[in-house]
This record gives sequence, C-alpha cells and structure tokens, in this order.
Amino acid sequence: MAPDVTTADPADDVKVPAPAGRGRSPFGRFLRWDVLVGVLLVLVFIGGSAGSPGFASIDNLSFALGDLGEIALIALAMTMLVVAAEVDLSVASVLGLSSALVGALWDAGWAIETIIPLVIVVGAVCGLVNGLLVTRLGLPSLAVTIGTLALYRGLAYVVLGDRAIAEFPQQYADLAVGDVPGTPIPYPVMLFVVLAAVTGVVLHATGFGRSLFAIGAQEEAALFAGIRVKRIKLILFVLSGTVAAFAGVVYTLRYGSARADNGVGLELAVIAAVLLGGVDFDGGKGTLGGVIAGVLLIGLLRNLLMLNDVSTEIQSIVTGLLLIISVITPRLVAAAGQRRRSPSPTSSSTPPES
Amino acid sequence: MSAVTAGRSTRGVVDLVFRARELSIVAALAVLVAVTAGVNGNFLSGQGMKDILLNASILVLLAVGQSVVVITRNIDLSVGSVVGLVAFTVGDFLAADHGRGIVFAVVLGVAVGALCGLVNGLLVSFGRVPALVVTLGTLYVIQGLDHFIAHGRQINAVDLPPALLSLGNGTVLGVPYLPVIAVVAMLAVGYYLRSYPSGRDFYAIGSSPEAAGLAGIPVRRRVMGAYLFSGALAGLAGVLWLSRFGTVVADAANGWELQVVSAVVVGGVAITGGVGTVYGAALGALLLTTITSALVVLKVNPFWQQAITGALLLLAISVDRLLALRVARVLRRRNARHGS
Amino acid sequence: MIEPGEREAPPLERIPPVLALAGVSKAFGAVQALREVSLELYAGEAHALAGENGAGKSTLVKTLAGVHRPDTGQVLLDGEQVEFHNPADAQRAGVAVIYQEPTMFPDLSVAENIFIGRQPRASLGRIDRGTMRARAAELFTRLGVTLDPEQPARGLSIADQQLVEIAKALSRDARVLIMDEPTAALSGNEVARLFNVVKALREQGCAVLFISHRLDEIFELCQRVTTLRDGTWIASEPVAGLTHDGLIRRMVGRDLDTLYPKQETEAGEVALKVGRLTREGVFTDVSFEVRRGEIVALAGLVGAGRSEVARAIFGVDRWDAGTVEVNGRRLPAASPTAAMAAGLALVPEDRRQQGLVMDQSIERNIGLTGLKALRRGPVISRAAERDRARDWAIRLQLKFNGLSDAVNVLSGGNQQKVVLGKWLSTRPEVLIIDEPTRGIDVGTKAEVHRLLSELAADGLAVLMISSDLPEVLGMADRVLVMQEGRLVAEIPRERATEESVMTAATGRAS
Amino acid sequence: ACGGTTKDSAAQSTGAPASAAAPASANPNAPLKEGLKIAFLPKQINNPYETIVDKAGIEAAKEFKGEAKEVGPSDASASSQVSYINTLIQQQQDAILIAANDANAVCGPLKQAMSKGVKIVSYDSDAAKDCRNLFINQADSEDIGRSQVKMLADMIGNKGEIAILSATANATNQNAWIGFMKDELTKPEYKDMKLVKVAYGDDDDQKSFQETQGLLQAYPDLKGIISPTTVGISAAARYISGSKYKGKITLTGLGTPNQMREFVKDGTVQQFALWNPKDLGYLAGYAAAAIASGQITGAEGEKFTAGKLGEYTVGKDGEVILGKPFVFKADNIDEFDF
Ligand SMILES: Nc1ncnc2c1ncn2[C@@H]1O[C@H](COP(=O)(O)OP(=O)(O)OP(=O)(O)O)[C@@H](O)[C@H]1O
Ligand SMILES: Nc1ncnc2c1ncn2[C@@H]1O[C@H](COP(=O)(O)OP(=O)(O)OP(=O)(O)O)[C@@H](O)[C@H]1O
Ligand SMILES: [Mg+2]
Ligand SMILES: [Mg+2]
Repeated sequence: MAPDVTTADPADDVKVPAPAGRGRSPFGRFLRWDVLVGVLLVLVFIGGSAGSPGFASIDNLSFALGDLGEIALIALAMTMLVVAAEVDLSVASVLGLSSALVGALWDAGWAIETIIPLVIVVGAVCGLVNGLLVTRLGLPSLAVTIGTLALYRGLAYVVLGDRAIAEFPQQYADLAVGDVPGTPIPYPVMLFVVLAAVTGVVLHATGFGRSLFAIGAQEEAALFAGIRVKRIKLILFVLSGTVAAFAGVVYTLRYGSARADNGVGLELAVIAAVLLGGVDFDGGKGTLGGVIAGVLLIGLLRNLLMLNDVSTEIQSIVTGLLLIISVITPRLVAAAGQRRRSPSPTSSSTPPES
Repeated sequence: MSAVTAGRSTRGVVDLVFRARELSIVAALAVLVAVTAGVNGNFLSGQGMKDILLNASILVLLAVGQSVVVITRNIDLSVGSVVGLVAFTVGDFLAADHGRGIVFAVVLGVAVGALCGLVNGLLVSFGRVPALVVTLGTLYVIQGLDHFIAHGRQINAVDLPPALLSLGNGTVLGVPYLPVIAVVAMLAVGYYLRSYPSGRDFYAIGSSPEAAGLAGIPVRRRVMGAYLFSGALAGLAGVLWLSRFGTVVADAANGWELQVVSAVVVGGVAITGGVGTVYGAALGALLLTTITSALVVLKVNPFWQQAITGALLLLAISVDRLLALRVARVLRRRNARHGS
Repeated sequence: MIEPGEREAPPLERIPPVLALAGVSKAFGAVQALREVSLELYAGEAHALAGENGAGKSTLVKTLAGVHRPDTGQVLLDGEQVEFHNPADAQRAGVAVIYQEPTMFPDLSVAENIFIGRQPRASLGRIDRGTMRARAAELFTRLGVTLDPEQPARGLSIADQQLVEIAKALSRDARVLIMDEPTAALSGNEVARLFNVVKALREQGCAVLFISHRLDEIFELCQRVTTLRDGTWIASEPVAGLTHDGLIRRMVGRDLDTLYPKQETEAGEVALKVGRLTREGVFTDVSFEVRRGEIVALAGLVGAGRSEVARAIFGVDRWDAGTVEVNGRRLPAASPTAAMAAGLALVPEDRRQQGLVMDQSIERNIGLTGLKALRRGPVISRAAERDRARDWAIRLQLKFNGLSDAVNVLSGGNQQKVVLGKWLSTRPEVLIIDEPTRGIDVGTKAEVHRLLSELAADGLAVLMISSDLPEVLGMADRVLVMQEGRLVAEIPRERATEESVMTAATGRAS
Repeated sequence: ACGGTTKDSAAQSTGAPASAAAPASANPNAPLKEGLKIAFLPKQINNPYETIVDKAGIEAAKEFKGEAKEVGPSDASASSQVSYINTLIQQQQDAILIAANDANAVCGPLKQAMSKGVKIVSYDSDAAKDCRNLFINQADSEDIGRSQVKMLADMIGNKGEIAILSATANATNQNAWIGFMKDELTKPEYKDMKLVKVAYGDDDDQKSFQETQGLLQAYPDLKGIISPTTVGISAAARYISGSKYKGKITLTGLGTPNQMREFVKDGTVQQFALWNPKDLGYLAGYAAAAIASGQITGAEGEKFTAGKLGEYTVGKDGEVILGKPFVFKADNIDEFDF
C-alpha cells in the first residue's frame, strides 16, 4: 500500500478534536453553526422585506409560518432524538397514518373529540414500537425507522385506501388554520412557540436534557453514570410518535383532507431543518435555537423564492447548497482563523468533530 | 492452554455468525420464493426469474456502491438523484444523435456519476463535514440540476439507439445483461475489499477513523475513493436504468436513497461502519425487490403491500439480530464450560 | 535541585541520535504543553520520560510520531532535520509508537489490527492471511500472550488491547520504539515479558522511549531518563546515579511524603454483600463482603474477571444468579440507577469509553452523576454544577485551564481525576474503584491513596480492583484474589505479600 | 359518538356555505382584457404531460396579450400546491389555473383567493366544486371511463380477465374514471369480462413496470390491461414488448403518441386514446381570460370563444368539456407530435 504523503492540508492533527463552539476567542463563539444559521435567517428576512413587497405582509408571514407548523412541531421531537444519537424516519408515515385514521373514523361517524385523543395514542404506540425495536433488540434506529416508514405508511393505505375524506367540522378546522384572536399568529404556531419553549428548557436546562447530550456523545459513559439510557430513548421515540400523530391531526384539519399519502417525504424536510440547525447527526451536540432557526430559514427562504417566481429546481438547489454551506463555512472560517492566529503554518486546529 | 482452544472454537462460531448474516438472508429469500412459487408456479418460470433478476440488478449495483461508503462510516444519500441525473443527461445526449455508441454512453454516465461522487467525497473527506448533511445537500442540488436540465421533457424509447435498449433487455446465454453486470461488479468489489490491503483500509476506517489516522492509513484518500466509486456505480446504474426503461423523466429513481440504504442495512452492513460485505448488501437488495414482486404475484391487496414490505423488512433485521444475540449468549456459555 | 539548562553531557558515542527533538514548543490554545524541549534517543538505549500528569509527555510522543507538528523547534532523524506531516511519515522513518490510549479497530481481527496497512502479500498484491496469522501468533508467543489472532478486537479488555498495541509496534521492526504508558493496564507477568522483549530489541540496536508512572519500571528498564515539568525540560541524566526520591523531586519539584499513607480503621458493619454471584462464562460463584471503613482489594491476573464482577455488581451487566446487597438491601439486577440510589459508585476502568463523555466539559462530566442533586426546581443549577466541579477539581489537584473545557484536551492522568471526582462527588457509601490510579503520576497517586484512606476512615466501604501490586499491598485491609472467574483466596493484610497474592492469582496455591 | 362533533352533526350545522359568493352578472360582449396575469399550477412541474398542457396555455395567453406562467411543486402533493396558491395570491394574479392534487386539500386557500377576486379555473384534475369558478375537463369523465372499457372489449372480444393499472391510489381523476369503468362492466354485454385487479403504479415508471410484471404473473389468464395514465401505459407497454407476453395481452389506456409510437409500431399496442393536451391547455388559458374579463361567471349555459378552438359552453357545475378523446392507431399516430 502506498502511504499517503500528499495530503493537501499538512496541518492535520489526527486526534484531539477541539471543542465545538467553545472557542477561546469571542470570534470562535460567533462561529457557531447555529448562530450562523440565525444570522442567515435575519439576512433573508431583511433582504426579503426589501426586495419583494408581498413578503413581509402579515398575511404572507402568517401563512408561511402556518405552513411550517407540522415540520416545526416534529422537528422539536426530532431534535431531542438526534441529540441522543438516534433518528426517527417514520415520522411522516405516522403523520400519514394519523391523518388516514382521522379520516376513516370521521367518515365512520365517530366524534372528533374521540378521534383526536385516540389517534394520538396510536401515534404513541407507533413510537413505542420504534423504541422497543431500538432499545430491546439494539437495532440501529435508522434501519428500524426505514422499516416502520414503510409499515406505517402502508397501514395508512390499509386504513383509508384510495379514499380522500373531507368536510371536517368548521370549528376544528378553524383551530388549525385560524389565528389566535387579536394576533396574526395561527394557533398551531402559537402552540409551537409554547412547546418550543418547553422543549428548550427541557433540552438545555434539565437533567433529562443533560442525559440526552451524554447519551448522544458517549452512550456507555451515560450508562455508567446511572442514566437510564434505554428508558430515555424509549420515551423519546414515544414522544416523537405522539408529536407526529398530533401533527397529522393538524395537517388533516389544516388542509381539510384526510388521505393516506399525506405528508409523504416530510421526514427529509424535518431532518434537513434539524441538520441545518446545527445538530450533529452523531449525537451529543446541537441547540434547539439552531433548529428553530433552521426550520424558519428553510421555510422563509422557500417562500421568498416562490414569491419571486424562482422555479422549484432552483429552490431545490438553493436548499441543498444551504445545507452544504452551513456545515462547511464554520469549518473553513475556523481553519482560516487558526492559520492567521498561530505563528507558524502548523496549526492544531481540528474542526468541531471528525 | 484452555484459552487457546477456547479461542479456536470461538473463531469457528464467530465466523459462522458473520456468514450467518448472509445465510439468513439467503434463507429468507428461499422461503419467500418457495412460498410464492408454491402459490403461483409462474413466479419461477423463465420469465419470472428474468424479471426478478432484472428488477434487482440496478438496486444491487447501487447497494454495492453504497456499502463501500457505509463501511467507511459514511453515507451517500445522493445516489438516487445521481441515477436520475445520469439517466436523463445520457438519454438526452443519445437522443440528440443516434450515431453515438453505447460504450460512449456508458463512459459518459460513469463519468457524470463519478463527478458527483467526487464532489461528495471532496466535501466529506477534505471539508470534514458530516456525510449525512453533505449528501442530503447534494441530493437536493443534483435533483434540482436534473429537473433544471429536463424542464418537463421526457426521453422516449424511440429516441434511443437500439443498441442501448438491447443492453437493457438482451441476454447472454439466456441471462440478461443487467444481472450479469451487477454480479460481476459485486464479486469484483467483494474480492477487492476482502483480499487487498487497501480494501481492508475501508473497514479499518469505518471501525475507528481515529485509529486509522494514527495507523498511517490515508483516510481522506480512501473516503474520497469510496464516494468516487459509489458515484461511478450510480452513474453506471443510471445508464442501465435508461437502457432498461427507455422512457425517462427527470425524477427517475427519485427517493431511491432510502431503498438503497435499506438494502444495505438488511444485508448486514452496519450503519456505524466497519462491518458487512457487499455480498450481504446485494442479497439485501435482491430480497427487497423480490418481496415487492412476490406480493404482487401473491395477489396481495395493493393497499397492504407497503405495510407488508415494511413488516418483512423489520422482521428480517430483527431475526438477524436475535440470532446474533443468541449466538453471543451460546458463545459465552460455551466459554464457561471451557473455563471450568 | 536541578534546574533547566543544567544539561548532562550526552553519552560518549559519536554517532548522532537516531531521533531527537531540539527546542520544541507546542501550544494548544492557551495551554503551553511543551516549552523548548530537547530530547535525544540513541540506538541501543532505553530512555525514560518522566513527569507528572499533564507535564507534556504524551504531547512529546505525538510530536515524535507526526501526530502534532511543533510550533517551534525541530525534529531530527539521524541528525538531519525532518518534518513528519502525519503518522505515516514517522512510520516510514522507522518510528513505532504505542499511544497512551489504545487505538483499536474493534471490527477487525486482532491479526489485522496488528498488520493493517502492511499486511503480508501473496501474489497479485493480495493479502496472505496465513502468513499474517502466523506472524501474529509468533508475536504473541514472544510476548507470552494467549490471544487468538483471528478473534475480533471488539470486547478485548484494556489489558489485552494494550498487548495488541505492543505487538503492533513490535511487528514494525522499528528503529525507534516509543511506548506511552504501555504497562498502565498490565500486571506483573505481562510487564516482565514485555521488558524481556524490549531489552532484546534494545540490544539489537533499537532506540526506546519509555513512559511510565511506575518508577520501579523506569529503574528496571532504562539507562537514561528525561524529566518534564509543566512542559519544561528539567533534566536528562543516567538512571544509574538516581534514587527514587531524586526522580520524584525532579518531577514534582519537592519531596513527597510516604506513598501509601494507609490509616488504620475499624471495620464497621457490612456495607456490600455479594452472594454467589454468577454470570455464565465470565465469573462463577463469587461471594464476599466489604465493611464500612474497609478497603478490600480485588487482585488477580489480567482477564481474571475482576472488572466483570464490578460491572455486574453495579448493574451495567446482568448477572445470571446470586445476590448483591448494599446496607442490607438487595439490589435489583441490571440497574445502575438503583445501585446508585442505594449508595453504590463504580469508577470504571476504561475512562474514555465508560468514565467520561469525552466531548463534554469537565463540569458537565462531574455533574453527570448528580443530575438530581443539582436540580433547583425542574432545572439544573449551573452555579451548583460549577461549584461541585470546582470543589472536586481542587481536592484532586486537577490541572485544567477552565472548567468548561472539554475533557478530551486533558492529559490522561487528569482525565482519570475527573472520573474520580465524578464519582466521589456522589458521596457514595460503597465505592468500587477499578484501576483507580491507572496512568496517574506518583504525586497524585499518593493524593488519591490519601483520599481513599480518608474516605474509608469516614466509613466508606471501598472495593479496589488493581493490577498494581504495591498499591494493593499498601492500601488493602484484605486482598481477595480472583483466578479465571472464581474467587480463589482471601488474604488478610498481615499475610498479604507479593508472593502470596501472586501464588493465589496464578493458581499455584492450594 | 356520544354527544361529540360527528360527521352528521357537522353536516347539519354547516348549512349553506357557498351563499356568500355574489353571482356577478356576466357580460358576454366584454372584450378580453389585455395584460391579464394568469398562472398555471400543474400537479407537478416536471410531468411531461402537464408541461405540454401548460405550454399551450401560455401560448394562448400570448394571443390575448396576457402574462402567463407556470409554477408548481416538483412533487405531486396537495400541500406543496397550497404553498404556491398562497404566493400566487400575494402576487395578485388575475386567475389561477390548477390541476388539483387533492380536490379538498387545496380548497381553503382557493376560497381565500376567490374572496380576493382571483378567478380559479381547474383543469385536468378538478378541485371541489365550490372552490373554483370553472373546471376545464379534458373529456367527460364518464365518457372516458366507459369508452376505455369499450375499446378494450372490442379488442379482446368482450371476453376474459382484465386489470387496471392506475396512477396513485389517491388520484381524483383516475378514481373517477375507474368508477365509471367498473360501472360500465356491470352491463350485460361485458358479462364475460372480469376485472380482477386495480394496481397502482404511482405514476412512477419503475413501479408501474414492476406492477405490470406482477399482474401478468399473478393472473396467467389475463387478457387485457387498461392503464388510464400516460406513465403507466408506457411502462406497461415497455415491459410487455420485451417479454414473452407480447402479442398475448392487449394493452390500452391513455397515453401520448410520442411515448407510445414505438409500441404501436412493434405491435405491442393496437390502440389507445388521449385528447390533445395542447388543446386542453389552450382552452384553459382562454377560459381563464374569459372569466377574468367578465365575459362569463361560470354559470351553466354561458358561452365564450376559445381562440382557434371556437365556441364553448359552460356546462353543469361550471364544467367545460374539451371534447371526445381521440383514438390513436398505427395508421394515424405519425400525424401527431406531443
Ligand atoms: N489537543 C489538545 N488540546 C488542548 N490541550 C491539550 C491537548 N493535548 C494535550 N493538551 C494539554 O497539554 C498538556 C500536556 O498533556 P499531555 O497529554 O502531554 O500530558 P502527559 O504528560 O502525557 O500526562 P499523563 O501522564 O497524564 O498522560 C495538558 O495540560 C493537556 O491538557
Ligand atoms: N484472552 C482472552 N480470551 C478470551 N476471553 C478473554 C480473554 N481475556 C479476558 N477475557 C474475557 O474477559 C473476562 C475478564 O476480563 P476483565 O477485563 O473483566 O478482567 P480483569 O481481571 O478485570 O482484567 P483487567 O485487569 O484487564 O481489568 C474473562 O472472564 C474472559 O471472559
Ligand atoms: Mg500522557
Ligand atoms: Mg479490569
């Protein structure tokens, strides 16, 4: 084997990663991924308001935010999962299953007040199945939830087939699309704000949150520290299923249409937002603020591009580039900064994680 | 020395466990085919076999490429988009002038695929950014590019040179070309990964990237190589897609990334790297496509098909896992007997 | 006392040193890990590197290995300046390194771990597996280890991993062999074998750099010793004219008191009672008690199953039969949480995997075992977390830059201190401590021992697993000896000698 | 269902929803306004069929000096269409032409658009009746469904097992056609024909391909397949032409001539149908202009002129029908290029 002599960057410390976001300079602190996403978000907003007249209108923003509702809700639970180094790809299918159930039961003459809690319980069970497979059998969650992604979506078709159920009660539909009285904020967005605040506190200030970060960063060490790793993971999956089912109810009422294929592909949008927000897919790193900024950035940017008649293909390219740029910029800047500061070209910089 | 004898028998069982991953898929496959053929003899007819092999071969190619990447503890979500892009651009290119040869088409497809792989590889290995984010990003970018080029157009079979189409449908000694290509690719890659020092490097990197660096393995170059290879195979798959289906719109193979990853995972390649073989991945791909075909042949209600596919997938990985746990326990017990 | 600059003349040989550092400095952010350090390694000589935890030894090793590049100063190979851009460059120059932390490929076989990247070839560049296996087996025979080359590296004990690392380095037939605490996880037998091999290599003209916190080993193996203190070169001198205390003085900068200040304590009531504990295939029928105020050592050869017993007691592993009682209450199986609630603490042997969350800060790591205690209402109090961390950092003389620094930038010994702090801060009633001073320097070791003694005197029951025989003999009130998964002897302090413990451990006793 | 909000109770409480829409009077003689902003919102932007339709519509707009454009999602989902409807409202378009992915899911935003004076014309796939002003139907749904069955029956001699290869299970137009097909099959002259299966190819080439294989294996006695979707029929034709089933199975459905030319020539397919998608787009474009200019309101019986296509009459429920589907055969297929 010919050894590798010609690496482009010789200043290449193999081990000892420098801590992410705990840069010793204030510059380093600013360079955090999630902060960068936040800054981008502000730029998009300012640029949008200046450039396209319709963008900053209350109507448009209210709609754009409402449109993000389900993704944002699911992203909350997904953030916690990814921080704990797990992932749930079945969320969109749970959403679809929940939507199909709502439709089928409504069509069968059930009361919506019974349907909603029931559907949410079903979502929790879906999450429980994911969680049990992951924690009891020790299967990788990526594999498990790819399986349940097909399973739950399939069940949605079993439940509702090719039917599309509409005409849900007005007062409930209003809850899904209407604004909180006296504000331009749709109810789901309001709910999201509340839940986000709760999630933020749980994730960043409580013992449970600490446990998640520890599990994600080094599961064995967390186990040795007396953290109930399996139980916590199970809780997270149940939570994720529950939230996805609830999002399914919101989705159904918001569009006034229950179909088995509702929300197909939503999981990638959620994951993209979470990753864009700076949560490390390997677990143990990330902030909820970053994720919220990520969700908003993807949503508002898309809205802005649409308003300017930018075609979907370009939107897709922009989303992709944004993801790539958001991970690569902090590293490039950090590397450049290191090179400038250190006296010799041999820097000990290593990007946040390898 | 009791430890040594214990060690030897350990080796046998451990080997068996590793081979068991592939064996269990083969067994599952056998059961599936037997049951289906029992219900409907057509399933094993010449045409039936041909269909299964043809259906699986593109997924097998992609799974082979993907497993090389996954073994290095990375992932390539962009393969589906690459197939789409290559299928369309090569089709477009050939449609413009029938005179262009099919060798040229294959080379062009592989080159476009390799270029996509190069971008992924550069970003992951030199930019040192998480593979999942990067390739999710390139998934969107390549898809966008593909749609941009296609712009709602469609490549039709009539526009394509017959030579290319016969690649998709023709046979050699009664076996269609596509599966032959897939199997050759699988065997070559499998042999390389097992028997060449540089092949082992992929496993070492996936097993512990840090240790690989310290051991003097050219980590970046290998990761780069894995992506390049996966991209090139996706390119080849794109050309084969074109030759098989003839009709191509922009979103060919849209969403296939998850199917490819499923195949790899079902095939026993650990998503955390370092473990697994391309044979397993290829068998996983074969199993997945066979499930789909079998369900149709078994006249399963279409609304149940997806649910059953999902359930079978879960069953496959769960059984495999339970088996492994069981063997581990037996191993431990056996150790006890040796010890005492 | 010897001051920097008061350099001894190098040996008389005219040939230049095989490998040398000249005025090398290396900083990590604000931490100056090495300051103008020079070091010369001659062929046929074993050179020791001594210094407290965090003195910069591993950094020096990594600089020689091409992992780090010096900020200033030079690396010299055969008197010529060279630049190692990466570990591969150093390896090609004939430098073999055993790093402080094992660098295994868990999914590859042991033989492949040893030969990765340089496998023996058959025709067409293929790997010759037969030769590879045979050569690995040969290396193990040289080291007197019974490891199966085909076995996957996953699940090897730390000691076995260390042995594989040693085999890996030996297999390189290197001109320079650098060993960063290779013996930290090994017990007497393996160490003796290792030394025989290293001595043979040295006689064949290999240059050896050896790091250990066990000073006896330095005196046994090495001809010269270089001492570092806080990244600064202190002295390079022949071992011959040096005493233990002299070396410690150079490392620490002052004299130390007794190394094993064991206090006599009255044993109280039974705190930990283990009854017929069995985990099939791992250990069988293990029964013992630990009383308040007692330090009980669990000795044995590597792989005897001591760590496994500890893991099972703490509930990380499931046990198949038997009971564990803490203060008279039976523990449920496989629940660390319940064990902790009952007042049990386990300082695990593998600090990087089990002891610490390497990416997280010192304070978070120490706080991790006290998430309940740190709660103010529903949220964690950062102030309380910081106080707890600071408190223990000071008590354990942790060398750190800031409490919010990630633990992976700490030196190995300081990481160990964080693990100790993390568990002692839970104020346990029963402390199980697995290799408590692995990789800890003499000064701190004394500190840790004093701490354990004090805690025991305050009524803590301590079960100490250690491969360091002097430590066992110095600290323990009773010594339990395990062999192949069974408890084979219990030796009271008065009768515990190196002889008696080793006899029991190797199974030569009745 | 004890005292909660159920389907029945909701139906009672929401009595007459569509009363607010003021039936503005039509002025048949009003000229087509110039500079009308109209937007086509297809099911999916990269669907070649939709592209042909929308391009023709944009051409039509050039004739009456309007500004037309095509925007839309890359996935055929109602939720993405909803986002586009919102932006089109913000852009203050005069009319939105939509091929709805889900009749009801797009309803709310479309109503909102109508309340802001935007005219809504659905084409290809209808939205719920009260959420649009007009529906340009490519052909009468009933006619499509029944004629497909007739066409197949003629070719297989009214006898044997048949199957349907549809698009997605939820496609509104497909399901409407399939409904009429099933109804047609209950007639006595088809008593020897048996519909054994409806398969879904999800408008995905590869899936449709595989579904066809499955159908043929699962039902060895299958005589014919109807695939009323352009993606499905071409995939099915492609599979059959390369398999041993060629010549043994009769395939028909809805397809574009360019896609099907090869298979008609090699004898895999004898005949299939389709309207001219260009005409559909053209008509839709003119209809949107007519309604946005006040020529028509969408009430039954109103008439408008659609450029070169001539005069059209608004039918029941605001439906405008393009005409009968055209049947393509070996002898006429070369006259068409789309
Ligand atoms: N990658 C790094 N980033 C920041 N600081 C580091 C890094 N590596 C080492 N250090 C610091 O450099 C100093 C020297 O560490 P080193 O590991 O060389 O000590 P050591 O002498 O090997 O100690 P021990 O005996 O505990 O292994 C310590 O203060 C450590 O915290
Ligand atoms: N060479 C070996 N081959 C197979 N299994 C081994 C070997 N060495 C150890 N083991 C397994 O590990 C168990 C004990 O390992 P463990 O690390 O717990 O022992 P230990 O006495 O704590 O040693 P250490 O000093 O390394 O901590 C043994 O019972 C055995 O199952
Ligand atoms: Mg060290
Ligand atoms: Mg141990």
